[in-house]
Amino acid sequence: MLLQTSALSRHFAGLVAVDRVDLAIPQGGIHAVIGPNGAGKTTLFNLISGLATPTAGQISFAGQDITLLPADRRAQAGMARTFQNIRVFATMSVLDNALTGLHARLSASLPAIIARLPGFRRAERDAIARAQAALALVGLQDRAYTQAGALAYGDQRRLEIARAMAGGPRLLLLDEPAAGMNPAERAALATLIRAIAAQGTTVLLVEHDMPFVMGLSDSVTVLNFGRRIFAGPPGAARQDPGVIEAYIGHKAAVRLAGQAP
Amino acid sequence: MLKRRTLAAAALAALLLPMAASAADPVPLGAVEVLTGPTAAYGTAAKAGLDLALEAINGKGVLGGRKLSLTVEDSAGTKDGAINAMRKLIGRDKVVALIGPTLSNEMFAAGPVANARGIPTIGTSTTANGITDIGPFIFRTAMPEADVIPVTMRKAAARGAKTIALMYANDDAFSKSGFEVMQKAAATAGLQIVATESFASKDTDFSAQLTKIKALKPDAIGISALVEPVSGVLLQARQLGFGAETQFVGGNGSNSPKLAAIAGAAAEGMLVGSPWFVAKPDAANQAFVAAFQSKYGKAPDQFAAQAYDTLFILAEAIDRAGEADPAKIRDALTKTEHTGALGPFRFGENRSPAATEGVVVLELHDGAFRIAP
Amino acid sequence: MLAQQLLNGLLLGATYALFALGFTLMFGVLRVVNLTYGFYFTAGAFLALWLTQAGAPLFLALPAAAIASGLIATLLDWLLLTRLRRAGADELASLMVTLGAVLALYAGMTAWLGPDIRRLPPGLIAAGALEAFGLRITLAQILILAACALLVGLLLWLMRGTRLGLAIRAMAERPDTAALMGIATARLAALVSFVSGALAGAGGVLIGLNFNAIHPYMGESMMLRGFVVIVVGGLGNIFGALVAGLLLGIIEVLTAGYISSGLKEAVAFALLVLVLWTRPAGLFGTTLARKA
Amino acid sequence: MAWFDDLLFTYQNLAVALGVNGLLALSMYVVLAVGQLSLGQAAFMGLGAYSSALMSLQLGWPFWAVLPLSCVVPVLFALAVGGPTLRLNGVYLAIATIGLGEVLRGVYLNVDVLGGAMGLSGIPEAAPLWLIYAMLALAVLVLWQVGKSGIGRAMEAMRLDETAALSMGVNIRRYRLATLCASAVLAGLAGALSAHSTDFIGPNDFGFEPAVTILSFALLGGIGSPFAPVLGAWLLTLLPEVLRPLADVRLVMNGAVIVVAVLFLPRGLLAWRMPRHVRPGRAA
Repeated sequence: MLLQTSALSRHFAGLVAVDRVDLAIPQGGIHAVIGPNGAGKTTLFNLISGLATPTAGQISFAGQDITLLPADRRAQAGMARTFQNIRVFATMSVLDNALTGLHARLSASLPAIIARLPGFRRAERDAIARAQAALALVGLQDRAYTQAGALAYGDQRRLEIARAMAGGPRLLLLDEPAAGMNPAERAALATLIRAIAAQGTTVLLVEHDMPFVMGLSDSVTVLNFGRRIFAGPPGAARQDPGVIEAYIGHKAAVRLAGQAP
Repeated sequence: MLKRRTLAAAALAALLLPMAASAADPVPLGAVEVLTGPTAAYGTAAKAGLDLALEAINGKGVLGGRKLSLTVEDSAGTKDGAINAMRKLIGRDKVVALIGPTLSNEMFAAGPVANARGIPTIGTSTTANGITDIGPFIFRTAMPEADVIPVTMRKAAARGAKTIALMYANDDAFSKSGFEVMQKAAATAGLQIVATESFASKDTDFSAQLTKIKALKPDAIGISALVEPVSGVLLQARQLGFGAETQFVGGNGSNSPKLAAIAGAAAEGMLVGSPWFVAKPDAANQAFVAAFQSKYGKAPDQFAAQAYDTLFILAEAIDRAGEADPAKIRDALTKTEHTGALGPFRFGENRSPAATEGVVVLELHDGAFRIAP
Repeated sequence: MLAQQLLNGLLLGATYALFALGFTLMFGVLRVVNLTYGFYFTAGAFLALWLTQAGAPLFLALPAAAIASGLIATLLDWLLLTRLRRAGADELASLMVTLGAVLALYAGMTAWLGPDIRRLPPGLIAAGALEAFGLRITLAQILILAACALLVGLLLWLMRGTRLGLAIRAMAERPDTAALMGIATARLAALVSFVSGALAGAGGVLIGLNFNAIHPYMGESMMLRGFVVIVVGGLGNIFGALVAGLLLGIIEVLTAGYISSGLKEAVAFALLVLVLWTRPAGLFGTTLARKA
Repeated sequence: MAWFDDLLFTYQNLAVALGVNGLLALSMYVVLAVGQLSLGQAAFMGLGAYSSALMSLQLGWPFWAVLPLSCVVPVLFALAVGGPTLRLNGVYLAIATIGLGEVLRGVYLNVDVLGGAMGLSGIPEAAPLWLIYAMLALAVLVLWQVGKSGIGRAMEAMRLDETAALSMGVNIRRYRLATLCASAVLAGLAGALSAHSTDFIGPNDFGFEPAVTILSFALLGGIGSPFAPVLGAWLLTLLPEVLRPLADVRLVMNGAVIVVAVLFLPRGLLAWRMPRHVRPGRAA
């Protein structure tokens, strides 16, 4: 297993956001965590990537216990992520954004940087080539010198993926990558995610859009109220009564409250 | 193109080159005073005194009819401001002598600049210890506290005080130095120091220190600070119930008409030593006070009086030197004797005022200073 | 002596709290480090000075000066900050604008009025002191304590008990959401500026009355302590400002009274640093940091 | 060339101040560049100034030995307080660092060997002007080179979005502490150079007001590149001297210029942002 969580829990003052979740993501393929809004998906992601600390439970990554490892060390270990609400570095260029994704792979010494020693130059040249390759992967190679904040919404989402991919991670975490996209963009995104998986990077994504996930993933894990209620192939999820109830029940409840979902 | 450059060069040269001094040109003098910022009150008082003296001196001129031109630059009360102003006056205005800066702190920073350049510089309000140690070109007409405070302390002792508590602002060179003098002077005058308390110049609350002192019931309280915090101390002392039985003693900072203006009745009875006071009856002083009153519509303070006399002393030294040359003016200053608003004056060995007999002890009575009975 | 020292500390702390009330409101709600705040304090004191010199009694001069200070604050906020707020500039830009403005305002005031210290006309308030159980307190000091208590109560009621307070708190929490909910944030900003400015003005009058020294830079010299109080109390927290103000006053007085008067500031600031080290959002603040 | 000597003499202190304030602005810049509102620069400067003055006055050490050591003291201080202090954010960090500065000021005022309110005077004028500007140029160069490397990208990323930077593998705490130390080096250097060119230092040179002034250098100039804060410092240092003829309204104009500049250029006078990488195929 590439990523494994056991009995992972996170409590916020009186609220259990993630409740004893077991997750097992094998090396390779595309995997999804789904669930209605407020099911604890993003919190689970934050726990995995290290932005939140678990109240209880363990996380292991590539055979190593990373429960107490800070987020930056997890990134260095080969985990990369995107965010539900876009977090590109708006005033940096597209290329510089992609280059930050390589941060964990660069280790020039201060004297080498200041004196521009050959080792530093080689590393930077190499990094730029990788960053450009990552931009090419998402189709942004022609926008390298544009300010990231000036990109269209969909392009910013793709830039986030390029930034995460630049460092060649073993596991890519995508937090609601299809949010706010139209069907054509979703289709393109699905193609991109498949291409990434085909390169050998394991993809774990969080979505609440069932159809998008069903056609794409090799396995799904369904959360409801912080608990895992299903884990298995997508086809089986569609038939699972617990999953159906969680979704229908949730929608019914929403409708009763008179709010838009 | 070439023409324009020549013009620019000429303009630059006009700005920078000293014009060949001719006999008719005014003698360039400079003064550095605090004219802006929170301590501007002292510098503006000194500038008023200087302006008044300048009018009087230029009535007949120096060196047989040459006028004085006095450029007053603002230091904004800052170290850098004082240095910049002084360098500008020396380097660009080519002054042959300087007056100021206003604050002791500024003099410690800027004095070495003038001294190294050999421009005689006279502090009019810099009373801290060590001012003239900066170098042979640094003078002061300000009476150092070391000469004034012992007289005041003797007066307090003569009035029957046996014990004294001392208070001072510990973040300002002038106040700290005055306090050290007070410590020595009190001991010499036979007063027992029962408490020593400090505060910051900008403080408005002194209740903790005063409450502590009150429990010790000293006969007298000596305060070394500028007039604003001194007034604050007095006002709060009265709030805390200090009465006329406690003799308040001030340093040079308290010697200002502002004491009564700010502290009002709370300042009644305070003793202050001074080289000067507004009601000093001699003719020179009365003429100064009347002239100041008619020009500015208010009574002068000590800072104005010292600045006023200083410009006269400098003018006489220039006459004595025979030409507007800094080194000759320096030497002439050491020999100059002048009788002005402050009384008879000459510089002593260490370029501070030679005589201390001019010191009078004043008492604040009905809102005005009078000679302490 | 301890009782008198505690009373001294309480009174000093009340002046700090009085100064900080409007500051914390302005800071907490408008999210602007508005360095012009000290100027409204000065303005209030001077306005009251002129009014009382013209013969107005204190109970008229105080509210009039407060209202006028509030109007000045609203005007300056509109002049200096609306443009930046609309452009979505970061808070450092507004800090810089208010810094420049306050430099100009103090310097302008000094150039216009002179740097001299002024005092309110004598007899404006009875000079006597009450004495009981060996403790002394003057009428001006009682006025400060009463005003401090009254204003804290009034502000707490305004913030917690009225619809307006609800809107203000909504704006403090989430300015963009508040705008979406139909709260007129521009008008609310003006109102908060007015209330803060008026509080500063009232504080200036009362503290000027107590220390009897009114000069252009009087607000400036309160700013550092003001910062300490609103940060320790938690930004925007009225009750926190009161407690932090009183604490600071008492700590300063007790340090001066029982340790050394020369160390009073060093001790007060060392405690400030320790508070922040152990409680990074102040004594009563909740951390605003939100993640992912 | 007497007029030239006079020119040098007149503006010597200004020239020193321009260099020193440039270094101070850079000291502010390095912490602002990672999004930290740390206002300890005046305190670091004070540590550099006092420690260097003591080494010169009490121990009689030569200036070339004093200068590097004067950077060590502020760095040690930064390391000592950095841990708990750098957990703070925004104004909380600002006020904690100001508080630390005030504590140090209390120490200067109360410790006899530091001169108390009288400060320290008679410090040898051992810092030549060329050295000050060489240091400034070196600092700009280093910050420029570092800015266009992975470190510069990580710093900019931290400033823009700490969470995202963390997820890219940036060790936020290490970067925060390292930039605080860099800030301490630059300010300590500025302190030692300034103390050794003006003869006198006092405790009030390093309090709250200087701290705010240093912040305003960087904010007025901008933080898009190391040139911007230096420009801001130079403008704010020159402005009061240029406005000298205005006499008592010069400080009013000084403030008004700042207001207008920021209102119309909220991102600083020099809003240009340096690229964060070396373009391949180009010289550094």
